[in-house]
Amino acid sequence: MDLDVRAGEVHVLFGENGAGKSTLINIICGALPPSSGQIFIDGKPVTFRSVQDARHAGVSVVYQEFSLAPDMTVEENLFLANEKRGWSGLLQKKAMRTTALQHFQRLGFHISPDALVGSLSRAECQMVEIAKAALTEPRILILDEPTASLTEAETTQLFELIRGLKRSGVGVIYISHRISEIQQIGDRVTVMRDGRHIATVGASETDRKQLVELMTGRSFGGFYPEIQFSPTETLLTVSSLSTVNGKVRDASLTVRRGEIVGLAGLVGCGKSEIGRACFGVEPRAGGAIQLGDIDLSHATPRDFIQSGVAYVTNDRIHEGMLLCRSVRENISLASLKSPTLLRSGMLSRKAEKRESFDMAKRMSLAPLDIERTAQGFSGGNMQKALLGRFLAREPQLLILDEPTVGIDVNAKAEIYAVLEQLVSAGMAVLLISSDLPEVLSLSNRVYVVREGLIVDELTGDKRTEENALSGFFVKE
Amino acid sequence: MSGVSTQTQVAPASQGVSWRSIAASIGMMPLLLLALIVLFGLLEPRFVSEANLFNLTRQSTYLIIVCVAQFLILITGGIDLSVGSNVALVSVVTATVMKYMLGIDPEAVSWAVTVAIVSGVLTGAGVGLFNGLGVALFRVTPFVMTLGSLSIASGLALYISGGYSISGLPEQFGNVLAYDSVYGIPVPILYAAVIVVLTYVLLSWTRFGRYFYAIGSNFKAARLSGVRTSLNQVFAYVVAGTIVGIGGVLLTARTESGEATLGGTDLILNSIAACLIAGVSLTGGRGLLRNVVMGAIFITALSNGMNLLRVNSYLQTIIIGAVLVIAIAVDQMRDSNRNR
Amino acid sequence: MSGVSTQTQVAPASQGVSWRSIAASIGMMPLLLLALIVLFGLLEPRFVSEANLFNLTRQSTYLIIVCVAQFLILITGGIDLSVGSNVALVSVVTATVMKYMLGIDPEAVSWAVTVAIVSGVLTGAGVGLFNGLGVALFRVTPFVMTLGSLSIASGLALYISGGYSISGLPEQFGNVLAYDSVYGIPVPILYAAVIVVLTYVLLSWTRFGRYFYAIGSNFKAARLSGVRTSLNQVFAYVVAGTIVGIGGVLLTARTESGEATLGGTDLILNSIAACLIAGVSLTGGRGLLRNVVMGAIFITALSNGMNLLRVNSYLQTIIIGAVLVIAIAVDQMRDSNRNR
Amino acid sequence: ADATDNWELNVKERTPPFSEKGEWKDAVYKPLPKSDVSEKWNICVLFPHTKDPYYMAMTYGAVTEAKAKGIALNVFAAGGYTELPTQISQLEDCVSRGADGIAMVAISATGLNRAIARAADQGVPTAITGGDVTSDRVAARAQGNWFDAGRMVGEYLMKKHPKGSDSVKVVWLGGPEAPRWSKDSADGFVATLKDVDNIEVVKVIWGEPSKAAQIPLIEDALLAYPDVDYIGGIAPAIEAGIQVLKEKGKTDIGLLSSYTTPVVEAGLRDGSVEATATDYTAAQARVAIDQLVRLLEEKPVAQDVDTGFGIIDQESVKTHNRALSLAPEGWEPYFEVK
Ligand SMILES: Nc1ncnc2c1ncn2[C@@H]1O[C@H](COP(=O)(O)OP(=O)(O)OP(=O)(O)O)[C@@H](O)[C@H]1O
Ligand SMILES: Nc1ncnc2c1ncn2[C@@H]1O[C@H](COP(=O)(O)OP(=O)(O)OP(=O)(O)O)[C@@H](O)[C@H]1O
Ligand SMILES: [Mg+2]
Ligand SMILES: [Mg+2]
Repeated sequence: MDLDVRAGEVHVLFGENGAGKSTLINIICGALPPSSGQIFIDGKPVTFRSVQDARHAGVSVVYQEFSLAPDMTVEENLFLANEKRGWSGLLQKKAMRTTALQHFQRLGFHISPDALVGSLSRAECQMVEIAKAALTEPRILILDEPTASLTEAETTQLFELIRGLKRSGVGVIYISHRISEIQQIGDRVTVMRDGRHIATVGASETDRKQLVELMTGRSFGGFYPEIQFSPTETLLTVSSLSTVNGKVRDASLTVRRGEIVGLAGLVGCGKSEIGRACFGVEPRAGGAIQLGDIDLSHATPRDFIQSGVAYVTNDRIHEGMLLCRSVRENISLASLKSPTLLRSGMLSRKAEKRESFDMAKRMSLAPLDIERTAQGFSGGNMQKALLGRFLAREPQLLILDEPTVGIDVNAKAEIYAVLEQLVSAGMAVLLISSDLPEVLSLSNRVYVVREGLIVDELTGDKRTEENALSGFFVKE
Repeated sequence: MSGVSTQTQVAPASQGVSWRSIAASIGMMPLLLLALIVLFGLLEPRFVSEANLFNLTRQSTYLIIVCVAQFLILITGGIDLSVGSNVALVSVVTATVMKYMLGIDPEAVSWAVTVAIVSGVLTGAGVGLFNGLGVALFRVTPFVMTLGSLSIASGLALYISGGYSISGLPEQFGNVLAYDSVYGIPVPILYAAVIVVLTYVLLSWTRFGRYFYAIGSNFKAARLSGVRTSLNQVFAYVVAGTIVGIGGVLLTARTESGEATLGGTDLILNSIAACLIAGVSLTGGRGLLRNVVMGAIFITALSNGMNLLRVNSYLQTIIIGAVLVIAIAVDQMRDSNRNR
Repeated sequence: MSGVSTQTQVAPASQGVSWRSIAASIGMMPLLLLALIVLFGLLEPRFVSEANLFNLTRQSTYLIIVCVAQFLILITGGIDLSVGSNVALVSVVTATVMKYMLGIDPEAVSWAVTVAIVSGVLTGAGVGLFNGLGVALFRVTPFVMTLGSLSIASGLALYISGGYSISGLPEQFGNVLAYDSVYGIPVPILYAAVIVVLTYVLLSWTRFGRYFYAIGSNFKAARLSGVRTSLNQVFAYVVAGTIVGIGGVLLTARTESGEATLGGTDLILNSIAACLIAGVSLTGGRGLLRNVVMGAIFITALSNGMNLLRVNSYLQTIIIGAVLVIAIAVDQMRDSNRNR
Repeated sequence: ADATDNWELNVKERTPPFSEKGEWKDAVYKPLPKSDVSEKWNICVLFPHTKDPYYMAMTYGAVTEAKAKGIALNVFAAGGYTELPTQISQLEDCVSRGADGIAMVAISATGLNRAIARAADQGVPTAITGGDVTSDRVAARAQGNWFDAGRMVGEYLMKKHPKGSDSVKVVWLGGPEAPRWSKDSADGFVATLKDVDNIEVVKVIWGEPSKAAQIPLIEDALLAYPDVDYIGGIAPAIEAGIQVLKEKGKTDIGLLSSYTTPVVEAGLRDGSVEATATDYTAAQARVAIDQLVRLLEEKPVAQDVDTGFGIIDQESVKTHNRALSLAPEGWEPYFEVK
């Protein structure tokens, strides 16, 4: 694997899930030792035995899996392993506070330094992670999917920051699965596959299609499928829903069989909470939820599952996968009570194996080894397995929260294909996503959410980025 | 980080089985046990004599039973510190009830024994229920909850027994539950075998096993997948408590007296140590029953063998500690080598 | 999450302080301790007598010291089961060295005492180092590692002492470390206070404290942020071991003899219970030193008060267990209410 | 063979042995001389634990007697009073390993009956030297009744404060609540003084039998019962009492121990302890080993021996035969005689 980064450029690393991007990053920053090969900085060979070494050499990283301690405050995390100390070795808390406030101001992030990281949303964590990496004024800044949970506004702000750093001569390595971003910010692109260098190309002279071909090694058709919707009767009816935590206020929406309904909005606008409330996870303060004729306003997640609702979380690590169990068990978990698997009170392990394998195949899981533990799979494949778990129950309504965060184009396309298939079979899908093009292209109708309120509904030709964005922000 | 890296993609149909993956799937426990038996067998031929193996199996039954219970709890991500005092309370209750029944009608021995056994097992289940409710409904961490019930149960056992051992239990009780043999196999081994088999079925062939593993592996995910987490947690603790109850009754039969001191700290620590050495994860979700059984035998055999070799008891303590640490350390290193 | 979200401080600029957030930031521990003192004070006026408060503070010093060590380990996501036998080993080593030195030169009392104290504290640190190396380098889980060293240290203590208490230590030793008073304050309290203050500084005003919390809160993140996790883990265990060593030496001075039975299971369980009741998380990363100190006082006061009230010992056992469970359950409920 | 090989002990012997109706007669127990031992017998000794001076004294008695007789002996510790199952297993292990005889301090009075019977069935005699085992298959007994330990301390008090003199108050620190010995000695003490008007046992306090655990109990007791005149109880409590009283400068409270340890004995010598009962711990073990050897050699044997208790006070400590109760100072414990 070869990679060179020039001062003042944004070098994009691009590749499928599991291509080895994060692993490469971990080697560059000293978290993992290389088996062979060399790293040079300013032409001089360096060896990093620890993250600390790399940091002294000016390498700092925004990790894909955040390097934040949830029980500590934002400020403590910001300065972790980089504390300001006085002559006595004691911490200079005042100085750190001042720096933290200035730093956030410069970055335009609105986060209290005193907040516990554990209480922040994923997006806010992402901001803290970025702020932390930028704090040390690095010479090489590595960003591993920094925008995975950010929406347009934050992303724009981040890009401003990156451009600023570029001007001051910082070399940036940027990893993203969002192709549009690559063209917006990238100078050169290195494509990786199976841990190998495939090609390095200029960002401006390569188009979307070429990139995807380089990445996957095969040609690729249209990215978003053109789904033909033929919605039938209304399945989910949410009226005047509000949640106890105030994140959702007076939300009303409907989802019909045979259509995908999207929820779009800024980070922290409460769209996740709408989805979670529609599954009984988020405590409800008022309003009603109906599935067909059944009233599910007071139902628990279990009731929802039994009435045919499935919810696929946006946090597959913490709320989704049984990491230390096999994929077989992961897929069958929600459907152990189905008559095919349960025979006179006992599990039919043969049937389970068969069903799980079929489902894995249908989701094109890779590798197709259902006895492997889930933690051995890449994020995209975990997502597929998770989706498989709920599809195995053949739900009527599928609630998807950020189903494609952090997964590669290939896997995305496969998931889209599955969605298309499901919808044509008459399933209702509620799709929550921060990836605006994705929601807009996939959904039949899109609700725009702002501060817990549903402010707009976009259908047909009105599903454009301009319309959505105008709904995101309060009109002055 | 277990056995993840074997890249062999075995589809269920394909029958290509690699030695490496077999080794990985067997784990360290059988090898460790084998090594121990070979070592002791060489050092002291009497270790592998029939009489000693007979003793060894019978001695290990009680630890095996308690380990199975501990294992169930560990799978769900909990820990049970109350196994020891649960045994004590069960023992005292069983003996007290038996004496009381015999006091009413000294002739009805079988009846008294039966009622006493049932009360004992129910007592165990009750302690389990108490733990389970605390953990599942009141969200007290298992460590604290079972630490509390450790205290409460042992206080109750002392209170009921007044500190005396309750003796004069009918012979029949000891015979049927501890000293008889069936086809040359001591009965406690049979009981332990039944418990192990039933637990195996529970864990591998019913939904509940899946749910226990799921809860321990990822509690939130289990809940979001429609698993009744609270109910299943309570169930796990009740099953574990029942098993401990059976163990307590069997121990009472073995000692033929109700003892408030039965099941001290050693039982707690040994039951946890046996599970850990068998590769059960303290964070839940991982572990194999058969390895746990071997772990319990390993721990019993270690001290049985050292007794045969006449190792000084102070030295025994030191060696047991060292073996525990070294076994786990080697397993870790093997593991991380494999992951490279 | 925890009731201990005491960390939610108010941003320096904003001066709007709500009662609710104050209550939340204080946490349950002070209230619990206050309630206990008021309750016992009403039931038994002697509880709040000067003499008893004097006793109480001195009795609690040893638990406080051990709790501080336990706390340091819990923060990093570990657990230290070896505190008890570490104390025993330290005690035996201190007394043996002192006797040996006095055997060489019976006149050089101060010298012998000094050397013995240093050896004792170093022994404690050594056990800590052993634990730390096992946990950090060999990746043995803290539970197993300290379970192993519990066994090893207690075997060693018995081996060295031969089961005897090693008495005949010079008066001076007992006086300076246990029985003297400075301005009416018994010296052990002063030592405990020094340890608490130094630990506070370590945790709140040096990098190491942050690293300990970070390691316990998210090990991987700490490593990726450039924290030398292994080094810091070892350091935490060594500091904890040293503190236990000091505690052991002070207890030896208090009993004026080296005892291999010092620090039994009670010390382990009480030290963990005090931390948990103080809101320290078993999974690491969370907890406040001052609450831990209060937790240790609480546990001591509970049994001191019951002793004064002449409560039966088995009832005491039951009550302690119940209080532990109820306190944590109430804290959990309060917490989940708050989170709604 | 050193001087301690020629010991003797005043005991009571019951004839016929083990019989409820048997008659207790005073006797002097003398060991079988080495010349009468024809074979290198192999004896197992089982103790609840070997972690305190009491069991050190037992161990000392057992191993020195074995050495004196030229037989093989092994001491096994179960690990504590909670480890009854372990002790049963150890007994079985001993039999299956081919031990010729077993001497033991039983953890439970009844819990080992079956195992003892099975040993007897295989021709392995068991001698009991503690634990009041109820089995009728026991081959020999050499133990005192712990009830007597409390009783003798009580009687010591009665003698010191005869009827009609000033009334005194005493607390008893009983140690662990479950083992037979601690329970019995507390019962003996309380029962002896129950009907004595001028001596009041204000409370029996239970607790872990370690010095560190007893210190706070005594401190609290001194507050809860500010007017006590005596503290009695297990040796660790008395050792703790020496400490606490010295620190508080209270010289008016007497300390009475229910058994002897080196520290208690030193306390007697320096005046900080008033009196202690002793069960002649070391001698008990020696008697038990001797009984076993006599049984194995088919020599005449006193099978049922009450080794009795004695009271040692500050006067008699100067003259009593220390080796009957305790291991000599500086004795290095060992647990195997080959
Ligand atoms: N500890 C590990 N043990 C075994 N395999 C691992 C380990 N960590 C990563 N891998 C494997 O290495 C490959 C590269 O993973 P890496 O995380 O670098 O991919 P990536 O390109 O960052 O993917 P993504 O886009 O999902 O972030 C994957 O196939 C992954 O399964
Ligand atoms: N467990 C929690 N406790 C308290 N607050 C929370 C919790 N989880 C999330 N929040 C808060 O809820 C807000 C919304 O977070 P969330 O990320 O779910 O929003 P969202 O609308 O789904 O946005 P997106 O999906 O784009 O990330 C955040 O500001 C966060 O602070
Ligand atoms: Mg990655
Ligand atoms: Mg969200």
